[in-house]
Amino acid sequence: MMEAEFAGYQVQTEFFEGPLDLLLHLIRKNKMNIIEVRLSQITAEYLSYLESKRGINPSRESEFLMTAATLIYIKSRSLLPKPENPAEESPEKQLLHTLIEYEKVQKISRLLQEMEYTELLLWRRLEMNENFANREYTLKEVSAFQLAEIFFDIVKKKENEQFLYISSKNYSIAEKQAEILSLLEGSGFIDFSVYVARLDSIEEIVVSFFTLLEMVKRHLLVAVQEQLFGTISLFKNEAGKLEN
Amino acid sequence: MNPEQLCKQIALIEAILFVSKEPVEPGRIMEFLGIGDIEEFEAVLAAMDKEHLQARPERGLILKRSGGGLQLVTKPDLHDELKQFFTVKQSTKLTLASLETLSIISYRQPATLAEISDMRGVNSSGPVKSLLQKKLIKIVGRKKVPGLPALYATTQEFLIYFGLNDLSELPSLEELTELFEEKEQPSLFK
Amino acid sequence: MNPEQLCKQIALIEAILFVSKEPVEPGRIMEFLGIGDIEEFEAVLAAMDKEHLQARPERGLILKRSGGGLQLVTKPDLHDELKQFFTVKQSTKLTLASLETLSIISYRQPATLAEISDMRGVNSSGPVKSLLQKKLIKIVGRKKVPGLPALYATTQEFLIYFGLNDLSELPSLEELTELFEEKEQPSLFK
Repeated sequence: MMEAEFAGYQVQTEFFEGPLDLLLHLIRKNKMNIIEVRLSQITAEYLSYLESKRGINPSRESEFLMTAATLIYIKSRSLLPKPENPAEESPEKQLLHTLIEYEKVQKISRLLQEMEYTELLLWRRLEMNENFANREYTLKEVSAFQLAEIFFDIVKKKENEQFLYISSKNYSIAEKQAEILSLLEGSGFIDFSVYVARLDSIEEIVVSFFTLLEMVKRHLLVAVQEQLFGTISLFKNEAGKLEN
Repeated sequence: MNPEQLCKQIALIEAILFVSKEPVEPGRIMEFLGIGDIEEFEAVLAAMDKEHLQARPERGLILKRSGGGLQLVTKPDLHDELKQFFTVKQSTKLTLASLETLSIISYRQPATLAEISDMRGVNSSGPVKSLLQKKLIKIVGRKKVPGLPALYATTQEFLIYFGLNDLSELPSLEELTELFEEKEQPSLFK
Repeated sequence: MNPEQLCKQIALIEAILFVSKEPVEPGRIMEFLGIGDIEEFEAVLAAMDKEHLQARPERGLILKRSGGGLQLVTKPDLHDELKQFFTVKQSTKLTLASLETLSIISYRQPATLAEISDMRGVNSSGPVKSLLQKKLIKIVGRKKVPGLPALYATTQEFLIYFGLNDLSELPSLEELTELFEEKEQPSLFK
C-alpha cells in the first residue's frame, strides 16, 4: 500500500494540528489504549510539550492552553476524594469522548489523503472546448449562496471600477452636448432611459441630465413623453437649430 | 523506432494534448520525447493521425495544427451530433447574465434597469426581460426620477426556487465578505 | 448492435467526454445514443474502456467514473512524464487541517463551523474558507440555532477530487476502524 506516502503524514504529526492531535500523539507514544487512558497521567507530558513549544502552532496557542487548563482540572479532581455524581459527566469523560471522535477524524483524513494521492495521478482536461462553452445553469443547481457570491463579485468589480473613474474621467457640459447632438444626428431621437442606462457613473448621469435640461431650455431639444410612465424621448428641435 | 516505443510516444502525445488547454508547440513535444529529427517526429504524428485517429471508426478525435501548435479536436462529421448534445433547453436554464441581474435585484431591490446595467457595466434589458418571463422578478412600481423607470423586485417564485422562506434569509454581504476577503488561493482545479 | 454501430457510439462518447470539462452523467449519454437498456450501455462502456483504452499501448487515456459521471482521464502510469512536461505541480495537496475539516464535513454534513472547530479542537475558519474557495465544500443553508450559523456540505467537486461516485462510497465509521486495524489491508478504493 502507500506506506511511503503516509510517512509524510507521520512526520507532519510532529507539527500538531491542535491540542487533540498532541494528546493523541502522547497517548500513542505511551502505548496507551484510548478507551482506558487516564488523562491525568499524561498531563505533565502535555505541559512540558507546551513549555518547549515543540511543533506547536503558536497562532493556536490559546486552544492548547485551554486544553492544558482542562487537563490540570482533571488532574486536580483525580487527586481529591471525589463525590460520586453519576448524573454529571466528568470533564475527563467528555474530553475522552472528544478524543475518540477526533481519532476517527484522523483516520478519515488518512483515507482521504490516500484517495487524493491516487486521484492526483490522473490528469483531466484543463479547459472546456470554447466552441461548446455553455454558460447556463439549471435553476435548481443554483443556491441562494451562489447568488450572493455572484452579487458580491459584482460589487467588488464595481468598487474597483469606480476608483478608476474618479482618476480618469471628467465630464463637461460642452462635451456632453456635442455627444448628444451627434447621437441625434444618427438616430433622430434618444430614448432617455436607454441613454442613461448606458452611462458609466452617477457623475456622468448628473452631467448628462443637466446638459439635457440646458438643451431643452435653450430649445435645442424637445422632450416628449408619449404615455404616463412611458419613457421620455428626446428629439432635435429644428427651430432651435435656427435660433442657435 | 520499434513499434512498442512508437505506441508509447503516441500515448504520451495523446495525454499531453488531452490535458492542454492551448495548442502545443510541436518542438516542445519533440524535445520532450527525445526525438531529434523532425522527419522522424512528423512520421510519428502521421502514424498517430492517419492510422490511430482518422482511420479508426471508434475514434472521435483527430490531430490538428493551428497557430503553429498541435491540438486534438473532435472529428468534423460528429459536429452536428455534438452540438445537439451540448445544447440545453433555454426554458430551464439561467445564463450568467441573468444570474448576475437576479443577484443585483435580490440584494438591491427595488432596482431600476439603469441601476442594474450600471452595476453590471452592460445594458441588462435582455436578462431583465427573460427574468420577467420566468416570473423570477416583477415590476413593483416606478422610481420618482426623470423617466419614471420601472422598479424591479423578486417574486414568490424566486423564493421558492432558491429555497428561501423570506428575503432576510439571503446571506448577508458581511458574512460573504468575511469568507471571501482572504487573499485568493490558487485553485486546485485551474 | 453491429460492430459499425458500436464504433460510432464509442467515437461519440469519446468526443463528448473530450469536450466536457466536467464528468458527464451516463444517463444523458445513454439517452442521446438512443440506448434504452442500461446493460447494453454498460457493455459499450466496458468495450470502450477495456479494448480501446486500457489494452491499447498507443492510448494515453482511460475512462473513469467520478461524481456520478463519466470522464476521460490520462493513464496513471503517465503521471510522472506529464508532470515533467507541464512542469507544474498538479499535485497541489490539501493541508492536513483541510483534510481533517473535510473529513468532518463529509461524515457529519451538513455541519457548522462551530461543530467542526469543536471536533478538531481548534478554530477551523481558515480551512473552511480555503475549502470554500476550492469549491470542495459549499454552504447549504443555516442551522436554526441562535446566530443562524451557515451549514457546510461537500460538493460535486469533492466527489470528483477524491474519485468517488457518491458519498455512499465512503466507508462507514465501523469499516474505517477495521481498515486501519489491519494495516496491510488494501484500500477499498482501488
